[in-house]
Amino acid sequence: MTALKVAGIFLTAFFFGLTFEGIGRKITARVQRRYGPPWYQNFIDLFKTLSKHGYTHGWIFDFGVIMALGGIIASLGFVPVGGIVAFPGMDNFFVIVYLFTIGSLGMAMGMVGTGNPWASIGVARALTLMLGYEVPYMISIGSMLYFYRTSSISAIMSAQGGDWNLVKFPIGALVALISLQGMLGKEPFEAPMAPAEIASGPMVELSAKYMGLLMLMNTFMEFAEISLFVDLFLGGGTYFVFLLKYLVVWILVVLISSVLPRFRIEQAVYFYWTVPIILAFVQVFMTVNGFVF
Amino acid sequence: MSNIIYYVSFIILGIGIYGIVSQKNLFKQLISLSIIDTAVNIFIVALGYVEWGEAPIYSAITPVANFVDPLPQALVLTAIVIGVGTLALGSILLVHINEKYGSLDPDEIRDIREVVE
Amino acid sequence: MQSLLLYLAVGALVGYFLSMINRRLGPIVLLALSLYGLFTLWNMPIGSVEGLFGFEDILQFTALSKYFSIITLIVFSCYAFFNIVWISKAKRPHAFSALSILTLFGTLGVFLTPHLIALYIFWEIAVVASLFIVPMGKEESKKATIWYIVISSIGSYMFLYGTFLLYSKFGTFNLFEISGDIASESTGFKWLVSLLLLSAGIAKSGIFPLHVWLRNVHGNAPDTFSAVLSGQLVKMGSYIIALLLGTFPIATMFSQFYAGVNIFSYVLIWLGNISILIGTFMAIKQNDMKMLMAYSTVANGGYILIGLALLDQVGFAGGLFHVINHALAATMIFLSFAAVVYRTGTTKIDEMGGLIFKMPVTFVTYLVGIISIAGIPPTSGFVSKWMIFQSLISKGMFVTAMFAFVGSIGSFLYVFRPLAGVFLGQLKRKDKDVKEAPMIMLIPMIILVALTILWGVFPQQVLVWVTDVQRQFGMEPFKFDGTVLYSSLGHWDSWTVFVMFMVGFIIAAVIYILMPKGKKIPLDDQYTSGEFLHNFDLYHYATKYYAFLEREYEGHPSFEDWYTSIVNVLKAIGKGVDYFVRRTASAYTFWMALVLALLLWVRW
Amino acid sequence: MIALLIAVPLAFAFASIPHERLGRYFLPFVALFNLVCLFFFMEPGQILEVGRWPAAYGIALVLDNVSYPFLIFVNFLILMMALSATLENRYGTLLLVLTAAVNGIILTGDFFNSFVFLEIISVIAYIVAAHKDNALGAFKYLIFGGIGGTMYLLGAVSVYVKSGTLNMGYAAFITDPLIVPTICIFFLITFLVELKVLPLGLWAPDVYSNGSSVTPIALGSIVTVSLVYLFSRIFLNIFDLPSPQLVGILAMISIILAELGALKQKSLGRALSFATISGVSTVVAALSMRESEIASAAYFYLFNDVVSKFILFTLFAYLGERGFKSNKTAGIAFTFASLSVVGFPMFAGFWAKYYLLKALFQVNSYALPAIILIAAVIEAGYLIKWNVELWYKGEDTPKVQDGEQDSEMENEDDEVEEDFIPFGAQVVTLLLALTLVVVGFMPGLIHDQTMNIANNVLDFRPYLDLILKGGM
Repeated sequence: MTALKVAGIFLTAFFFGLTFEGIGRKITARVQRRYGPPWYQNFIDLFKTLSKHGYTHGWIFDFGVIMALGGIIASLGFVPVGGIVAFPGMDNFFVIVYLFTIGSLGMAMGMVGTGNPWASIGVARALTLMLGYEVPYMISIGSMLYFYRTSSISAIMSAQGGDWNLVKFPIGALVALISLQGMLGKEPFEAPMAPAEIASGPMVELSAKYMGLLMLMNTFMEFAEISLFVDLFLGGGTYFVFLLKYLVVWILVVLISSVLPRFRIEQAVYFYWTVPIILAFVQVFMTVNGFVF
Repeated sequence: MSNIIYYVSFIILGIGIYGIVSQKNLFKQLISLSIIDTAVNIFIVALGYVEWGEAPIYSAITPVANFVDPLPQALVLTAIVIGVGTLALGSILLVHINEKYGSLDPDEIRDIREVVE
Repeated sequence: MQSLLLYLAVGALVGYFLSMINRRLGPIVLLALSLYGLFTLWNMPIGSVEGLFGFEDILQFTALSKYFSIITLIVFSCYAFFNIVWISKAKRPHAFSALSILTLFGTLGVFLTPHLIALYIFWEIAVVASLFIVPMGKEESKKATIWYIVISSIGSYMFLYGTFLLYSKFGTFNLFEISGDIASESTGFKWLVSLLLLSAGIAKSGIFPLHVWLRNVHGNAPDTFSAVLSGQLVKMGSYIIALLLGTFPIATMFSQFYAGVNIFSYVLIWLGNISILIGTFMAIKQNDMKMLMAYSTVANGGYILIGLALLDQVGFAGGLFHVINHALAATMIFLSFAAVVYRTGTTKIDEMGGLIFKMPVTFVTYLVGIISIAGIPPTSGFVSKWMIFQSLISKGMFVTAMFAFVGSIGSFLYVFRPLAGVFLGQLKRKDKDVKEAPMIMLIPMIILVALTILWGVFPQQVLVWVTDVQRQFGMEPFKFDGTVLYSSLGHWDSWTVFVMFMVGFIIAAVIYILMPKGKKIPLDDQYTSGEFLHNFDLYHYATKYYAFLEREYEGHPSFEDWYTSIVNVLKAIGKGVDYFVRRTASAYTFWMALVLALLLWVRW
Repeated sequence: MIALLIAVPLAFAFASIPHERLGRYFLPFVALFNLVCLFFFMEPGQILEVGRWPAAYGIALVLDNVSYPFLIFVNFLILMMALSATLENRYGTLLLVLTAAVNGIILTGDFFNSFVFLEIISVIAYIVAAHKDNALGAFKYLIFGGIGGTMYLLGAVSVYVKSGTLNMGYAAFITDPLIVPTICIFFLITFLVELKVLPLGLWAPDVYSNGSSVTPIALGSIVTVSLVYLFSRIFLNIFDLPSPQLVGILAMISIILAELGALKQKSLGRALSFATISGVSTVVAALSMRESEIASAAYFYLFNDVVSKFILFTLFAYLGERGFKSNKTAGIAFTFASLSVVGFPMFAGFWAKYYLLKALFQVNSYALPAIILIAAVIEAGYLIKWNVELWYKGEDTPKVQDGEQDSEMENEDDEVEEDFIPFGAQVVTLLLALTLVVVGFMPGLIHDQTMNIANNVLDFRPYLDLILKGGM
């Protein structure tokens, strides 16, 4: 049963993740007054890249790519997708957050293993940005864990009932949303990739199959991160309700990213450590003292 | 009246201390030390003095006499010897210092030493 | 225990003379003794009491002793094993081996006795023995030695003062006998004694005001000895902290402050917070890989202190668990560094690069080590971090949690720096002929890797030790069932996580294998933005890796400088004294004498 | 019989005058003779009335439970020095006289007699201080010491004037208690000068750091021990220490200032001199508490300090700052001694500090332990620095920096060639280092003795009974 659920989560992430990404590209294009690719463009991209012969820079490069995808897949299995909860009770928030980092570490390792300094710079920036967004994010989520006396995602999801945490913890939700923007690497927190600035950063040496695998990883990662947000703040819901909520959040993220410019990396960190952290502590103060709506 | 000798010794002591404190020249310091010695010796002898006392020598003339205390005098004799020894030793040291640095002024000596170091 | 300590004491001499015959014999003696010790202490029942040198009942084998001795002996076995080859590069092999054995003797003694004076003696033996190993390192290690001895002395003498304070009150040096009565003393006394005793631990484990020695000492000590310093000697400090916090009834001694945490623990937790902050951010900016890990030790010392000071079911267990994690990880990392230095001869990150293809096993050791330091599953590092986080969140201590998060995420940054700079990237031309470290060096590293992963997936064995300690201190033991770990905020299963990890990895691997194979190209076949490059040594991004972040806190205060300036002030006073000494017997001295005489005259 | 301890050295001193070189060969045998006498033919509880004058009128030499161990220790030190030091012509004679004077000052039970011995010691000390062309330092000592001697004379005479006797026991017994503190202040100033408590001990660093193998040992070890004995005799046994708190505070300031002075020093000799000041100040501070346990610990501390400094100064005299590369044995002795000074376990120094702290805490004295430990931190800092520097000297110094340094290094190398440690000094330092280790494992050896001294020194009655032969 667990295996089936896990498979279900993977398939959902695969199909809807890629679909929504395609929709996102379309929306961005439209905001920028372009026509944009079709919604299934990402499927085409993925299969095309996967089917080509690429170039590899040695075993650490290969290993890094596999580790990146494997780590993300592993953590995705723990994320509840609407009604589908593969490991009830065991979907501990910290386990998921730290499992994610395996994927990130794998990617970072593989990309730096190419020996291209652009990749190194990109990874350094990505890690620095992580130092920015993770802290307020974890604090604001932490206040929810404290309130519900559980760190299981599914338990929090079901404990919300009709009242979304978005309403109960508005400031926390805002902080999480800002952090989400950074996690997804969307503008204004796009410095780690920055195609025009550091030649796409970590991806600079990727070709064919490797590019495809990392695209897949990126999709899964986005899916898991937004799912977490939906589960924690929007009450999850049944499968299709969940996807609807997911789509709304995704479109919001895409819209924000499509109109904003890019922060320099230190500006981003500075920003995260001032506004969202203060907001997160406001939320914590409210939660600890019982001001939960 | 008999106390006057104490005052004298203290004044000499004061002169000695003043000498050590104020004089830069090492030899003058040594002399000041000697002065202090002398002052103390005078003081000690004075302590043993008895009003209208006589020399503490037993003889047929003085079977029962008003003797001064003989012990301080003996002590002072010893102290004087030691004082002289110290003075002599100090002078020799000063000769050595003068040979080495060519001066007995501590400031000049210090300058020379610092150059050496 | 008695016989073990005796063997070690004798072993130090034997090791010295045997290494005169062949320098490799010294480490072998140490290895044999460590393995023997591991075997004896592993099988020794908790609660054994023995005498030593005619002192009755001076050695007591508690659960805490067992836990820390096992950590120590594991670290020392690996260190000794590694040294069998490495010793050929040691400057004074005989003294090095003998002092290593003596260090083990001292630290084991510390763990085995509750008698505070005996503990102090063993403590100082360990300090002195390690003290004379440190200057066998790099050029600057001579200066580092001074840092080491001064900071260590500050800690241990404060400990001694506290010990005697206790003695003057209770008339005994046995810690366990004192612990019952101390709660009824005055508040000031309790504060004073607790802080004095703990300061030895604080100095040794590199907690904030006394953390400055770690960078110098770990960074400059002989390469393998840094592993012992960071993996083991620092844990002596954690032992003192755990012992005192566990033995003293801290909870009833001090008033509650916040969320069931008493004020004293709170002070300690704040020291831990600051250590994490300093350790993390200073580690991020180091270019010397050993110094980087030294600051990491500061940060991890902070974690351990926070965990222990929480003094609850989950947090205390987390702190204890973190001790073994960090011990193993730091040993692994420093041993892998030692292997790198053995081959390349430098510790500067930006003087190396691309060693992964030359030294793959060393790289894997380092990788697993940093995964454990960063607290990523499936290594054992995650288990303890999870426990500490759970405890912090469940108590609602969000400020501390913030520091813990910063330290945790910051650790990704700093551990990645040597990874990228030393092992990944372009291979330097001068390192073209570098070979993998010798087999003997690799074996202990592989053992440590295996242990870290084993205890990450199956943490039961360590948890049994940890919960034994908790039971002995009368705490509610941490709850676990097989590989499932429980806290008040829910549970997780390390085995499931591992299985999922493997599943994900297999899926990825299958996709990878199914798809067309890539063509292998050399590292200098690169996207170079259209430039033609002659020197790929320069095409390696390692200098000022986090320049953009470092810039943000460039003007930070440096405690090293502050302490140096304090010493300078002291020296200035000393210079004043010396000024008077160098004058002739003249005015001031005599006025001084006269004033003195006057003071004496009026009889105070 | 007791008088032999004084008479024999003096006799040999005179005998050696015509033959300059003989003195230094006499010295070890005389010291050995004294030791043998002490061990086999004498025991505590003897008194000798010089010239058969009854004690209260004449000079009495007293060998009691306090002076006996001190005599053994001092003669042992003299023997060691005789074996280890390089004695030039006439120095043998001088040191023979010193032996006589030191034995005399420990034995005598008469104030004026002790003054005479003190002055003899001082005069010899000035000469010894001038060793190695150090006349300036010696002159400074002479001025300080001269004043100190005068003060002692004033004190002794005051005692006589007020009590009518110079006998230590009897004078203390009958002197008006109101006037005693005033008299004691005269003595105290002498002791502060001679024991180098800092504002008055400013002469010491210049004298001790002259690099001689005789000066610091004769003055810092032998003379210091005998004066500590006299200090305890006068202030612990027969009189009360005037304003003990003030003395204690003064000594504590002295400890800290001396350590800071040592911290600053760039030359080992001066650093060691300051360390000596600090060590003796600790003893004075502890003795000023007038408590038997503390006094016992203070004597233990003195033992450790004197023996360790003996080693350190001797090795400094022979090796300078040239490092132990060519002489590992010396290095080990040096390291052991410095570890013992700092008070690391396994050495005598640890037990000295242990007993001292324990005794101090028992009487609820908290300031001095703190001072001692702070001093130990500073001491650890600079002594370990010197150890590390000397052990690793010339190992990884950069080869060529500039011409000047180069030539300096060459000079050093040349000196190493000439410079060796005499066999006697090697054996002695190693032996003493081993003593420190043995005492470190068996502190009872010394502690029983010091306990015995301390118990006796704080009890005036037995001394009075002994010196007056059971009462008037």
